[in-house]
Amino acid sequence: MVEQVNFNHSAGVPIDERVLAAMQPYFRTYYGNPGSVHTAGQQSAKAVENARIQVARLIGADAKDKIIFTSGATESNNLALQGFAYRNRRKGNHIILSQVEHLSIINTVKFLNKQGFESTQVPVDEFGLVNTKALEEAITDQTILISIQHANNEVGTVQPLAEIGKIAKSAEIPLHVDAVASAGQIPINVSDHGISLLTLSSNDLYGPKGVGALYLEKGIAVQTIILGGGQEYGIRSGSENVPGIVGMGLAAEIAMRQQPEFASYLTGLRDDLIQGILKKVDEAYLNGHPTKRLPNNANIRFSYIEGEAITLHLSFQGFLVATSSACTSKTLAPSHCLMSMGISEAEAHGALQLTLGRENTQAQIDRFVEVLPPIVEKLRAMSPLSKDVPYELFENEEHEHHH
Amino acid sequence: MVEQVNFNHSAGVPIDERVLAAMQPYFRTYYGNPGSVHTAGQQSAKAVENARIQVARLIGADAKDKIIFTSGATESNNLALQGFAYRNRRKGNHIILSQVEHLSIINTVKFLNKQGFESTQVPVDEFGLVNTKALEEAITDQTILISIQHANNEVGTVQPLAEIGKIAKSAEIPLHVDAVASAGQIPINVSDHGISLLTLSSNDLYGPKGVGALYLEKGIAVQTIILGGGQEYGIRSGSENVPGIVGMGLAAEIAMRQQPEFASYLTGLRDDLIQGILKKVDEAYLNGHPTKRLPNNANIRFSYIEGEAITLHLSFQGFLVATSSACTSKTLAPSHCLMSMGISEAEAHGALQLTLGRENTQAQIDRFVEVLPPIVEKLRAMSPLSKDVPYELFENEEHEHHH
Amino acid sequence: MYSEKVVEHFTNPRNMGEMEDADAVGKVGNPTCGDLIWIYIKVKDDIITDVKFKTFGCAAAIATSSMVTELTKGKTLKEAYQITRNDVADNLQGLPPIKMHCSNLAADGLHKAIEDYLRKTGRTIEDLK
Amino acid sequence: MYSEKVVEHFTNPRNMGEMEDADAVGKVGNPTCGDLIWIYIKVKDDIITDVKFKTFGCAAAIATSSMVTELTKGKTLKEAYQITRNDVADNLQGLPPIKMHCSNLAADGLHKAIEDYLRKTGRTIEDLK
Ligand SMILES: Cc1ncc(COP(=O)(O)O)c(C=O)c1O
Ligand SMILES: Cc1ncc(COP(=O)(O)O)c(C=O)c1O
Repeated sequence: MVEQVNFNHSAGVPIDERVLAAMQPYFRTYYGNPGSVHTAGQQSAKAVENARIQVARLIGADAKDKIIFTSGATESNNLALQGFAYRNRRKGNHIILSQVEHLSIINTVKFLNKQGFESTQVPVDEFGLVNTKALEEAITDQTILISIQHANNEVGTVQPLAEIGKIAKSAEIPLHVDAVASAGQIPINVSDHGISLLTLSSNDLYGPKGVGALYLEKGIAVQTIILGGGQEYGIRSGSENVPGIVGMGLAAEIAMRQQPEFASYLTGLRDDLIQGILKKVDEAYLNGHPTKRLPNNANIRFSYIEGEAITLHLSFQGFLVATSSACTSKTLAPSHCLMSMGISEAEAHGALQLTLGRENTQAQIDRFVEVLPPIVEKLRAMSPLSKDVPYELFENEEHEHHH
Repeated sequence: MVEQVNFNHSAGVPIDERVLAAMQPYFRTYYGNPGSVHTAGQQSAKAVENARIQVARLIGADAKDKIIFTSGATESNNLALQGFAYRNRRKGNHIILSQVEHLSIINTVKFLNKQGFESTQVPVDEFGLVNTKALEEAITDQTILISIQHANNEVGTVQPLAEIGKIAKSAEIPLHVDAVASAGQIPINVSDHGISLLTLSSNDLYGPKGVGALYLEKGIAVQTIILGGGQEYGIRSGSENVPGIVGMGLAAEIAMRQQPEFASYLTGLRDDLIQGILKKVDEAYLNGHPTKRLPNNANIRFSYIEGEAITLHLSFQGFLVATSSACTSKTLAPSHCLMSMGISEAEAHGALQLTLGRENTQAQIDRFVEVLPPIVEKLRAMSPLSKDVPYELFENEEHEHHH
Repeated sequence: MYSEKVVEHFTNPRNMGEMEDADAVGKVGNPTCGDLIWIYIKVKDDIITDVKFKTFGCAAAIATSSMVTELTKGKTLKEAYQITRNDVADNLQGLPPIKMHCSNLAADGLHKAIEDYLRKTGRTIEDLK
Repeated sequence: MYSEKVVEHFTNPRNMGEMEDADAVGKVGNPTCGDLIWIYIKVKDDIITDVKFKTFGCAAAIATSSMVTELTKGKTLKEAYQITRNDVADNLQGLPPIKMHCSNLAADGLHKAIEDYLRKTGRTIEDLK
């Protein structure tokens, strides 16, 4: 069998070996409940508090701020948005987000819209950068929260957080940042950027799945959405996932310590990957920003062909990659992210999302750049589309409506 | 150092070795996202579906029913109650629960009360058994859900689910059952007992922490409380915690296969523990039902002394136990469970909650029964209370009010 | 997720490519997920003597295109017109549920091609009865 | 959770037990969490010559009781009356926050015992000034 190579780290990351080792004792030896008063419980409580500090350090949080452990980034985003909205309803009912947020933001805000909250999705430019002028203009006296991601997991674009933070600060509106895709990849500091709430995912830091965190600046109150025994400062109930939390803590520490090293390694691989593909394949284009992008992200679209088909061919060659094609999404809708960058549906179809990881090698990049062009060629030979026969010819006209 | 003995399994359980071994490959080798179309993703998806079947089998669920994986029992209870209430608001606004439910039920219902839902807490008798006549009488034409636990984690009482199920069925009201304490200890079958929703915790099955499940009978709809990418049938979003889910699946399978064996072993230990203590210590009383109780639970109260103090002395002897004493709870309130069984605050103070596990041995039971009496004696010598000086003398009268 | 048969047709699609001298062509697409399928046919004495496809779409779209051409060749127009989406899916050992209505368009393409041919020869489907 | 000092006083409480010939006794309790603390004192020339306690409560309640008796012995009534809850907690190397207001009653018990003694001797706290 051919070597399996993962270029799809935004979907899942192998735990760091050191992290997994650190978790092991908490499964069968130190399995106490941090809520118990006896020694075993207190050992667990200490381990959880240590992890809290490790996570706080990664994002430059203060001891007075809170790190709430959750079951993952999706829950953190829900707690941030639902929790903040419900708790601060008196102050206003308007939430600002960007068009390129993750579904756990977009769908949560849609849900809040049904509960009487208003929202504005700030547009992005062709590179996926939030239009900060539009952001400023979107602010009303009803605005209670701004939620903008640090970086986009799909196209890799890094937002101008400093500027966004200033806008939020001068309007005195708390800023929530989804830092799932960026944490550990590029530096982030909540106090530098005026961030009041911040979402983290453990697995994206090479920690275990099933754990996440929400940073809450001192003074920021959210309504709890999961009630019970009052764990996590009473904000998130449920017996603590101690091994998971310990793992996330160490993952955060490693991510902080080794971030520059990982970033420069991955940036090198990423640039070779992008350059290699663009040089070898015609009518291939980089999605996202050319320079303001995550060190591990390459998103490239290929005209006239569809991403799932490319993906499947690549998997026969051992490469695991993702596509922004509608064909692989549950809703069969094209990527909302690419759409909002003004990329046509047809072009969005042919987008490959390549997210590299620490364990990827130069040899893997080189092999990918060899393997990809014949696949693109094969699929283009099969496609009715070409420069002379663009997709747009068939839109509306030839399509049957089955739904 | 003295051998550490855990008699506090209701707070935390060591993962079964086999379960931990089965989880390992999913951390670093099969770490794909079940939502990905490529092979690695599909491996994960298969593992998750296999776990779903293992969990379904434990509770006799049908292939047409749904098992939703969550982050734990607290979330499952919240999803069951909040999710069902919001989704079925049109049908009515009344929820019935028992007085002895876990805080993740009680506090969630209190929260729903603030959203305009009404609720009735059905009382229990001195043994903690739900008053089924009161349950029947509590049903109104506004009642949309009945939530009664299978067994109580604190005092071990097992509810007459068959009877409760019949009442719910004949009133055509869906029944939610919190089976966290009972699953794997005693048999449970959703179709035998007319259960429409059921909560499970992985760790209580000797699976990993940070995972739980909610069973939903075919046709039962709940509103999602954590929104995002639409995982878990669109009911619970968030990237799946694959190692955790795999672990819970195997834990459920083992729990089903070995339940009779474990139950008879634990019942033996439990009875020796209860008999040993009651024989050796005066004015010690069993809390909960003498026969309708979990195989692993002994809850005993000691007059005139306080549980945390007993607990701490026991911990010096290596025994990790819990107490129902208010002194160890975050709210400093006495156990709502013991209170609703008509036990006085003072007596509730002196309650030890002993929950045994598969790894406990007869020798540990024997040593406990040796070690405990002198501790009780020492604390009683220190206490101002006695048969002649009951606590009630001082209530209201001597107490200062500091709050 | 995909059956072996789907993977096989996806990897080695039959009758792929344009047909310069096609007697008729059927072009269909799915606006939801964006697939496009073109089916070219060559007809002699109301028998389909050759068939080719061009497809823009996912593996399921490609495999169903390939399969429908296999099922079609040598059939009469009438027989070919009776090939359904389910026939195509069944011959591929099934399709993932989500793909059943989105990428399973090849039979439609074939039907359109036959309709195109009939139109060109001044007939309707009823005339095939 | 508890400091070494708390554990030490909990394990080996000083001056524990009833005092048959006490000159005064202070009984306090906390209705929230249910602790009861009794402080017995023996007084000579307004100096506390002996002190004992009986306590129903958690480790913190026991340790603070023990500590307050240690801090008290040999002190004048006036000095003893100035011992605060914080003094007790500090001498125990601190208490867990949640225990600070719930089980830290021993100073109150001492104060009550002194008040009891003053009442019995026909005086008030002001008379100690
Ligand atoms: C930017 C961003 N936010 C949130 C999430 C949600 O993370 P999870 O599915 O782990 O809950 C993701 C997942 O990919 C993400 O990329
Ligand atoms: C009966 C019962 N239900 C629910 C829960 C909540 O479980 P968790 O804290 O694991 O979410 C518990 C926890 O002890 C329990 O005993």
